[in-house]
Amino acid sequence: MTGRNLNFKHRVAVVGAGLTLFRRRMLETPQELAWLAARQALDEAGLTLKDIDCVVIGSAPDAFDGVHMKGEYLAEGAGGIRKPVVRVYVGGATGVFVPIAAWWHAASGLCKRVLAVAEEKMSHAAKPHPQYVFRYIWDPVVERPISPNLLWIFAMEMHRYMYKCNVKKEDIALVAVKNKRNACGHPSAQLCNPHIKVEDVLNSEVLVWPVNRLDVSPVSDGAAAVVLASEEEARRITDTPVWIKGIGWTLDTTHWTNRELAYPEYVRRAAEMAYRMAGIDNPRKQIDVAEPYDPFDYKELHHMEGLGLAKRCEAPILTREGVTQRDGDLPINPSGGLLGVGNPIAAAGLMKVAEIFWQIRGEAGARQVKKPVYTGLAQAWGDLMQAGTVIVMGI
Amino acid sequence: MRRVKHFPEVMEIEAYVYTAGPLGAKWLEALRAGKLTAACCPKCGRLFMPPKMYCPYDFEEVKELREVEPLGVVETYTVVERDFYGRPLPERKVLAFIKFPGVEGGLIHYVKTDAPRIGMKVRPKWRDARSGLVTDIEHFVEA
Amino acid sequence: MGWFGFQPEVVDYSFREMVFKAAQRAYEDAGGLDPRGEVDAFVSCQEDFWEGISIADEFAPDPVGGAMKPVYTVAGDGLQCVGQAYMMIRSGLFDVVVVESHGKPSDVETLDEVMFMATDPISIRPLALENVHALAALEARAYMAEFGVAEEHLDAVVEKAHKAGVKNQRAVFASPGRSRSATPVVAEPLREADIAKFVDAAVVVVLASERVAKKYNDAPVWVDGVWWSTETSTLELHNWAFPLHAREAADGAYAQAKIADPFKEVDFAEVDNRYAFKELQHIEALRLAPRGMAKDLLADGAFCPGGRLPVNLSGGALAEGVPFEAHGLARLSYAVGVMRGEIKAEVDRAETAVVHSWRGVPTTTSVVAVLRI
Amino acid sequence: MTKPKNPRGTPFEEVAFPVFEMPHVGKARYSYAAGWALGRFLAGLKEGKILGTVCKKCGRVFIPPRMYCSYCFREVDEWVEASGEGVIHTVVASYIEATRARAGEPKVVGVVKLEVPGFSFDDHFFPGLLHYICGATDEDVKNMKLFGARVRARFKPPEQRTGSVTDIECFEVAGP
Repeated sequence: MTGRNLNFKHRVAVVGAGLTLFRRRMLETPQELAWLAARQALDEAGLTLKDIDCVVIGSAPDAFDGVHMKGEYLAEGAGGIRKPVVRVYVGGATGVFVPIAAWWHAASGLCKRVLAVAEEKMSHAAKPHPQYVFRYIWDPVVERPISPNLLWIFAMEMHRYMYKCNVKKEDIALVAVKNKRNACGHPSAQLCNPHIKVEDVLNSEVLVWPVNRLDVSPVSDGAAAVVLASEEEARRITDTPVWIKGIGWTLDTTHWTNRELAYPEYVRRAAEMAYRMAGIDNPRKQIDVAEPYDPFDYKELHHMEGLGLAKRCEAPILTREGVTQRDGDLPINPSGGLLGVGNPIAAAGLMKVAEIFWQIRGEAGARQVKKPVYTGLAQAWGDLMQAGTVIVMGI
Repeated sequence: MRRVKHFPEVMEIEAYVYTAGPLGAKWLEALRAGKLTAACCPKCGRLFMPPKMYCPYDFEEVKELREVEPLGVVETYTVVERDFYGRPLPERKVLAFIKFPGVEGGLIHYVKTDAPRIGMKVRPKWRDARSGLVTDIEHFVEA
Repeated sequence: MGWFGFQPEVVDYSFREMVFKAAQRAYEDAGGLDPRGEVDAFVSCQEDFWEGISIADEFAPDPVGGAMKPVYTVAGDGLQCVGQAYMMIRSGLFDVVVVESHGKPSDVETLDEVMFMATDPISIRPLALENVHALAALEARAYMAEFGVAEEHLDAVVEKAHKAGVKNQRAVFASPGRSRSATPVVAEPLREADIAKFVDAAVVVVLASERVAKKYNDAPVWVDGVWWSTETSTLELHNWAFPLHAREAADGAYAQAKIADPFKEVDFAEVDNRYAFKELQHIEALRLAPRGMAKDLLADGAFCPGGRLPVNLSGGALAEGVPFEAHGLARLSYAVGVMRGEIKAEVDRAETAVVHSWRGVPTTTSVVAVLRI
Repeated sequence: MTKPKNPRGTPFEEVAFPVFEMPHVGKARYSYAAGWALGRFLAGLKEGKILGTVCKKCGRVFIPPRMYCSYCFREVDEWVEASGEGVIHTVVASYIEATRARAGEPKVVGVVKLEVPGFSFDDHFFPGLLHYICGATDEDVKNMKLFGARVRARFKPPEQRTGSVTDIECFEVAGP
C-alpha cells in the first residue's frame, strides 16, 4: 500500500450495539437470534429498520446451522429485506471482519447507515457433536483421512508455544481463570464462575494434551449486532459516537504444517495495517483496553504478542503480574471473552467489538475498566490458524 | 505419469437437530392439533405465514398466532415429472404455492389433483398420525 | 481478467489449480501485475457446501498469490465480490483489489440434496422435494400466467442462446440444432432445455482505482455502478411473478452510473438465464423492456445479436453452464471481452454494458453492474 | 447501567417438542479432483514415496505439494523425493476422537518436519506433514521429550495401500 491517502472522505462510527444471551442451546431459529441482536442494536441507536441502507452479515461454517447459503437464509432476520445484503467470511475471524466490511460500505459513501450482524447456532449440528463439523475444515485430501479433531491443531500450536517460550500450563490457566471471573459482570455470559481457580483448570478433563476442558471456550448459540454510520449521520444519531480508527486483516498460507506456529505472524501483519491507518506507533501505550480472541486461553497470550501489546514470550509474565486484569494497566478481555461469555463463533467476535464500544462509552457497568478508555482494540482469528482481523476504535 | 484423480468424501454429520423458535413451535403445535395458524403483527396488524417471532415488514416482535380458515387458493403450481438428474419420477406430483385470503405468504405444498390450475380452491388433507411438521398435511385437495 | 475451465468436468486440476491458472492469465492480462507486491487485497466468492469444505475460505489465499496478505471471502455471487471491491476502492484505502470466484460442480455428487439444504428447515425441508428446480418452475408459472408468456416465447429464448453460444468458445453446451419443444418436461412448465447445466470454471478479475488503473491497462473498462439486493429469505413472502431483487439492484446501479433510460443508454447486456424464462424476467427487471414486453421485443429481434440491444451475446448460462458463484464473473468477463473488442460480437456500439447475476433457487438475491469504456 | 441491557434468548436443555431431527447421512457427498500436484503425491504414497515440489526462485520445497509457489506466484519447477525421515516440530496426545467421544488409547499426533536430500530448512518454512507418531507414549508428549525427536515414515505393506495419506501408517520415533 504505497502512497495511501489516509484522509478518507467519510469517517465511520459505531452508534449502537446489541447482543443475545450466549447459551449452549437456544430455542430461537438462527433468523430469530439475528433479529434479537439486530433489534437491540437498532433500539440502542434509536433507529428503525427503515433507516438502514445496507446489511452486512457474518457467520462461520454453514455446516453448524445446517443451512446451505446461510447468508441468504439469515438475511431476513438480520434486516435484509429488500436491501443490499452481503455475507463476509473469514472463518473464526469473521466476527471482527463484519464491522471491517461494514466500514467500507459507509466509507465508500455508498451507504450511510449499515447494520452489521453476526450469528451462530452451533447446537443444530447436534449429532454426534458440533465439534465433529470441524472435521470438514481440514484439507480434504491430505488431512481428513487421518480423522483429526479440531482441538489437535490448537493443542499443537499451544504446545509449540509452550516449548518455544518455556511457558507452563499454570501460567496459561491464569487466563481462563481471569476471563471466567470477568464474565460474571456480563449479562449474556454462559460460563461465569467467580470462584474458579487455576487448579480447577488443570484438573479438568484432559482432551488433547496440553488442552484441558477448561482451557477451551464452550459450544454456544448466540448473535450480536452493531450499527455503523457515516460521520454526518453518526453525529445526528448520538452525542457519543465511537469512531473506527483502523482496520486490518491478513490471511496466511493454507498449509499450516509448513510453518512456525509459535508466533502469529498473520496477527502482526493485520495489526500493522490497522495501526498504520489509526496512526498508532506504540500500541502498548496507546491502546487502553483490548479484546484479543480467546477461544483457548493460550490464544489470548499468543495474540497479545502478535498485536504488539506484549513482547514475544512476555504475555504470560504480564498476565501473572496482573497487568491484564480489569484494574490493571492493560486490561485484556474485560468482557470475559470467549472463555467466559461463550463462543458462538462469528457472534463472539462481534461481541468483542460491542464490548470495546461500551467500554469507550463508559457503559460497561460492572465490567468497566478502572483506567479511562480512549482507544480500544478488538481482534479475532480463524481458518487453519491463518486469519487475523483487527479493528481499532476510539473517541 | 500416474496420478490419483479422485478422492471421495462425505460430510457425514449424522443428523441436524432444528428448533422452530418460540412462535414457530406454537405454529407446529397447532399443525399437530390439525389447525392452520398465521402470525399476527401487533403493530401493522398483518397476518403472515410461516410465522417468525419478528414481523418481516416492520421488524416488530410478534407473539400471537391467529387461526386461519384452512381454505387456500393456488397462486402458482408445477407438475414435477422428473428428478434433478432427469430421471422420470414413478408418479407425477403437483407442487403449488398456496395463499390464504388475508394472509401474507402462504405454504408451499403438494396438491393431489389431475387438473391443477391457478386460482383453484384447496383445503388440507390432514394425516391421522401427526407429529408437528408441515407434512402433517399430507397434501391439499380441491375444495 | 482471466478464466480457466468452462468444461463439464475438469479432471486433471483441483479447484485450487484452476484458480491459479485463471489468476495467472488475469495478472498477465493486467500488464504483468505482480500479486505479491502490487495488490492491496483479494476477495474470493464461494460457499462452503459447494466446496465440501467447512470454512472454504482457508483455501483462498495461496492460488491467487495472497498468502500473508489481506484476503477474505464473500459467501455470494462473484459480482457481489466486485461490488465489495468497488466499495473498498471507493473508500480510499485500497488501490488494487483482485476478485476470484470458482465452481467445481463435478466434485459434488449430491448436488440436489446440497441445493435443497438452502431452503428453510421448518417450512420447506420436510417436504423432501424430488427436484429443487420445481421451485423455479413455480416462479415460471406465476410469471408466464401474469404476463401472458407462452411456450413458444421460451423456445425463442433457448434458440437465441444456443445460436449465440456457437460463437462463444467457452460455451460447451451450445447446441443450436436442438429444439426446446423436443426435450422432456422436467417440472412443468420447465423443460430440460430450459435449465442450464453446471460447469467447472474459475474466473479472476483485477480491479484498480482511477489513480493507478492506467499503469496496468491503457484502455481499462470502468465499473460505473454496482449494486445488489436481497428480497427476503422466506420464499413464501417473495414475489413469485417478478424478480424485485433484480429491479432494485438495477435501480441502484443505474443511479450510481447516472443512467436515466437504460433502454436507450445501454448498448448490450449479459443477464442471468440459468432458466430460460429468467432471461425475459431479468430483461424487464433491468428496465430494458417494459414489464411483460420482453417476449414481444425478443420476437422482434431486439435482443438478438445485431439487434437493437443484444442480450447474452455469449449465450449466457444456457450455453456456458453455471459455475456456481463464478457465474456473475463469467457474465462480466464476457462483457469486458466484447467492450475491449477482443471478442468479435454482433453489436453496433459496445461502450456501455449492464451485467446481471442471480444466485439461483432458492435465493432472492441479484447483483447488477454497469460497465463503461 | 450495564450494557448489553437485558440480552434475550430462550435457552433449553432437553425438550421433546418441537425439536426435530433431520438425518443427514450421505446427503452431502463429494468426489474431489485431487489435481495435478496432489494426484501425483497420492500416487507416490502408493509406491512408498513422499514427493514434493520445488520453486527454484525462492528455493522452497512444498510437501504436501502444490503446482504453484504461494510466495513467488509462479509454477513450481520440479519434483523431489523426501527421505522419509524427519524431526518432530510439534506434538500432542489426543484423548478424544473426532466425534468428541473418549478414545480408548491416547493417540500421539504431530507435525513432522521432513528431510529432503540436498535441501536444508529453518523453523519458519519447511516441508511438513500432519500424522500419527508411533513408538511414543502420552508421557513423552507431556515431558516435551519428543520435540525435535527423529522419526521415520512407516508405510503399510504395498498391497494395503490405496493412494491416501493413510498409506503411511505413522511416523515412528527413531531416536532423540
